[in-house]
Amino acid sequence: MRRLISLLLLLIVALGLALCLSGAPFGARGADEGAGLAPDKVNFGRRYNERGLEENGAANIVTSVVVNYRGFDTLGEVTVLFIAAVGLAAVLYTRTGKAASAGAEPSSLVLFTGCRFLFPLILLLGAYIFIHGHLTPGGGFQGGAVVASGFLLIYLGCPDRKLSKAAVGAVESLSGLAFVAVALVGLTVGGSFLLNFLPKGTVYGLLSAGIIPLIYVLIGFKVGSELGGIIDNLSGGSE
Amino acid sequence: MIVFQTFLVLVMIVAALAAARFGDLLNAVIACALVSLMASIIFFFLQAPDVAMAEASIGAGLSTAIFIFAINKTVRYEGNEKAD
Amino acid sequence: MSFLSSYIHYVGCFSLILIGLYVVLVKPNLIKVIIGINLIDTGVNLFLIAVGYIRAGTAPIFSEAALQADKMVDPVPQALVLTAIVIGVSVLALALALAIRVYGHYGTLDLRRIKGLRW
Amino acid sequence: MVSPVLLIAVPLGLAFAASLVGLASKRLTKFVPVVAMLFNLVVSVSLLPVAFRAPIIVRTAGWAPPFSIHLVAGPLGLLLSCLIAFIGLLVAVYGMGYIREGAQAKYHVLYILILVGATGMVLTGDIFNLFVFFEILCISSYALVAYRGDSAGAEAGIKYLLQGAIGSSLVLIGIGLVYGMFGTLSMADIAANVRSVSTFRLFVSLAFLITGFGVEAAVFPLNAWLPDAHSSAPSSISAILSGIAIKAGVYAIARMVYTIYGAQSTLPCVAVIGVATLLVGEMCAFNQSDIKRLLAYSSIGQMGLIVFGLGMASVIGVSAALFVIFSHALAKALLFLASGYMIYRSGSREISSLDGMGTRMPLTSLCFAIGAFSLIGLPPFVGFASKFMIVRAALATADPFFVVLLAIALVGTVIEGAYFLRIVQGLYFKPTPEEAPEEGTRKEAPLSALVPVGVLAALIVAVGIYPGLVGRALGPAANDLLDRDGYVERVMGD
Repeated sequence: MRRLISLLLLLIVALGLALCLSGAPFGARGADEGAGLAPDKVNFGRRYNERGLEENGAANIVTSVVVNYRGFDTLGEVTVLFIAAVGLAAVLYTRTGKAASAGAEPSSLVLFTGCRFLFPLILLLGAYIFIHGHLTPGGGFQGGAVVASGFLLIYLGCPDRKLSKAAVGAVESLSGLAFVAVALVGLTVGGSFLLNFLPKGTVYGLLSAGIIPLIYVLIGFKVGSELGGIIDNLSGGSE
Repeated sequence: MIVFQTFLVLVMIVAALAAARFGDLLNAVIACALVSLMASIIFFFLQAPDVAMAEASIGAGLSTAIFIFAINKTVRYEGNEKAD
Repeated sequence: MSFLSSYIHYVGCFSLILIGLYVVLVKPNLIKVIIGINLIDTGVNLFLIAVGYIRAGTAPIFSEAALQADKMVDPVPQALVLTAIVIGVSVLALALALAIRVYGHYGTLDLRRIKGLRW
Repeated sequence: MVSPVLLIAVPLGLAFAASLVGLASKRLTKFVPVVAMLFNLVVSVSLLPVAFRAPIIVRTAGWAPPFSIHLVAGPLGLLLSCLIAFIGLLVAVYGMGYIREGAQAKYHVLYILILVGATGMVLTGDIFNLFVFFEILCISSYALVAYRGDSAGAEAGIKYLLQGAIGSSLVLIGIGLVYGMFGTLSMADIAANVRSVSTFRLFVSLAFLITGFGVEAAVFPLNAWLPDAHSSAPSSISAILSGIAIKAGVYAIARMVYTIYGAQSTLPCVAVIGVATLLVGEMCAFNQSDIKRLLAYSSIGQMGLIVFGLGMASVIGVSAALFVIFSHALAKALLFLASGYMIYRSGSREISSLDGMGTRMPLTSLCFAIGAFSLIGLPPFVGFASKFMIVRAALATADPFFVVLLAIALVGTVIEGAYFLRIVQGLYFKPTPEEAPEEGTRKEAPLSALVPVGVLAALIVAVGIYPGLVGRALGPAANDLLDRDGYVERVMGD
């Protein structure tokens, strides 16, 4: 019965979507066809593509959108991740906080050495990704995730090494505070939250695009430490 | 090119069905990672390299790890119960 | 062929969403349900990106002078999807933490047997 | 003039700072939410007169609307943000003493963030930004419902999370469809262009958005999570969830239906859903023996009343709905806060165990009774004024359809009266149960609980006697919601 109702529900949803999209062929707003999904209206995407480079000086328009035009969303987004990290720790909180590493068996020498060798390289890669976020694909989120996967590797390869919870918490709080502070500087300098108040520099240069690389590096630190904290919380304290 | 993309989409759908079917949760999670990986390649073909990188590192990498930690702490098989 | 090039991505993303919804509605196992939610998330992300695609477009990144702005795909859905991916992984992590907690209390992940709360 | 963006940025910064403070000194963290909410209250109140003259449009990143996210601090947004900050401040004071177990520093951080999410939702003028703040609100409430880590909390948390996650996915699909149709995400810009798209496509996207936000707003078929979540959370969090979180969901739906889509034709349907929600909520509440579950079901009933008021689509109807939002937020926060310590005292959530509480905790019981009377709608409490306004609005439509619905809604109110009066009778006129611990001794709740409860009770009485204190602000706020052309003009003309 429950299965039948579910399938019926799914069918209705699918039908509605199919009908809705039947007039909207994929990728129609191309150069070869005039009309499409969003004909001659104010279109965010087109404007950002046309003006983004001169307005923000970042070669990667997606970065420009993420950090500047829709930077407020991004602030909310790192907050969501922050909530997940804090909430996870609150949900999995146990009063005793028993040491989990007692039962962990040491990994083999090859794995241990390999991890120790790879870990700095992964961190380097992550840092490269978020520092070059305004020039190449990638940025704070991707770089942060790479950094977190480095922590994951350490957790798997060297179980006796633990992330310091205090250090992780300090990094995520400080980078979050710095994000808000940079945004507020924009408010005081130019009267607008998240204003790109620094000089734009030359396009394609590493030091270009004003506050965008600065904020993306902060996001990288924040995302890396939060995801690292999530991994640490979920993996530790097993029964 | 569209043929290749169609192939990717089909693999993705099959992997999603597999993730829905498998009784062994570990296999289901791996199938789920395959879905994310295929989605990431499709993102790349749709000219969204930023999203492709994020999906590959977060969707296919970290989510899978988080899932495996959770399965490690609970049960591995769908119908299986802890006998206590 | 033109049907394929027009619709294949929509077919893919809505198959994912529907499979995910099916798993959420029908499967009793908690981790399986969370897998379903993960599938829905991936499908929704694919849908958003497909909305912003332009046929024969280029990535919205100026890497060489020859690139034209009007040939680039829409960057906004990509920014939205970056946000959505991160939100998805946050929900996922919290859901699994709660699942671990539930398992600790009830010794099972079967939603039909987790019924401490009934009116 | 301070910028309204500070209402979001400063508490957010304080939340980040709070976990840093928590590393240094565990005792200091509990003051951070109080500081944050005090700041929000002061700023919102000081901005209120300005916003009543003309809405404050805040640009982010310096670009004019619609080309970046903008906040629209209109009368409605600021009024709700005042309410959020006020309830948030009182509950934060309550939480300082009430939360004694678990990871306390994390509780306070999450507590600030849940309010930041609600504030952001009512202030933003961008549909995806609304979704992001909605997620902030939802995810922090999932974590807080399960905060105590007991079996009921974890179960309620995971059920809430699963339904909420599906809801957010639906919202995201809706946003994708909207972006595909209009190429824009600014609410005003969408509202200006909404007539250029076929009705069917509009309907599908609106259906996705309403269903998604409806999960959080707990309208009738989507409210399965609410009784579990509201009753299993710590009492302070129940107060916030009932008083504020579900209101934010309703606000999102109202914004979609009125301001963005202007979909007046769906409204009779909305009114019917509202009345159905009301009846289901009140009838389930009548059968409860668990006090917090009863309060949770009663919240569903009151949500039905709010949705009914919104469904009337007249200025007076929407004003009445806003008044119910206000009165219910005060009364339900008061009831949850008072019942928190009564449960703590009696050691059980059964209603029968609260018998004779009137002699054991006289002040708390008095406040509880005031809250209950206000919810029933007895004069001279604020609930009476708000319910009376709903009645007036329904009669003013002069439409037999709404009058019949109103009659059904009043039946629901009678049921509500029955169960609340039963509880109050138990509080005062029944002897203390024999097995109660420390029977008969008088011991009040601590000061950190009595002050918020007392302030709420005083406000309920004060506004009940002079409804004009709030009533004058409601008309412009309702206009803010209903006047689409004005909204578009003010945002885009900036």
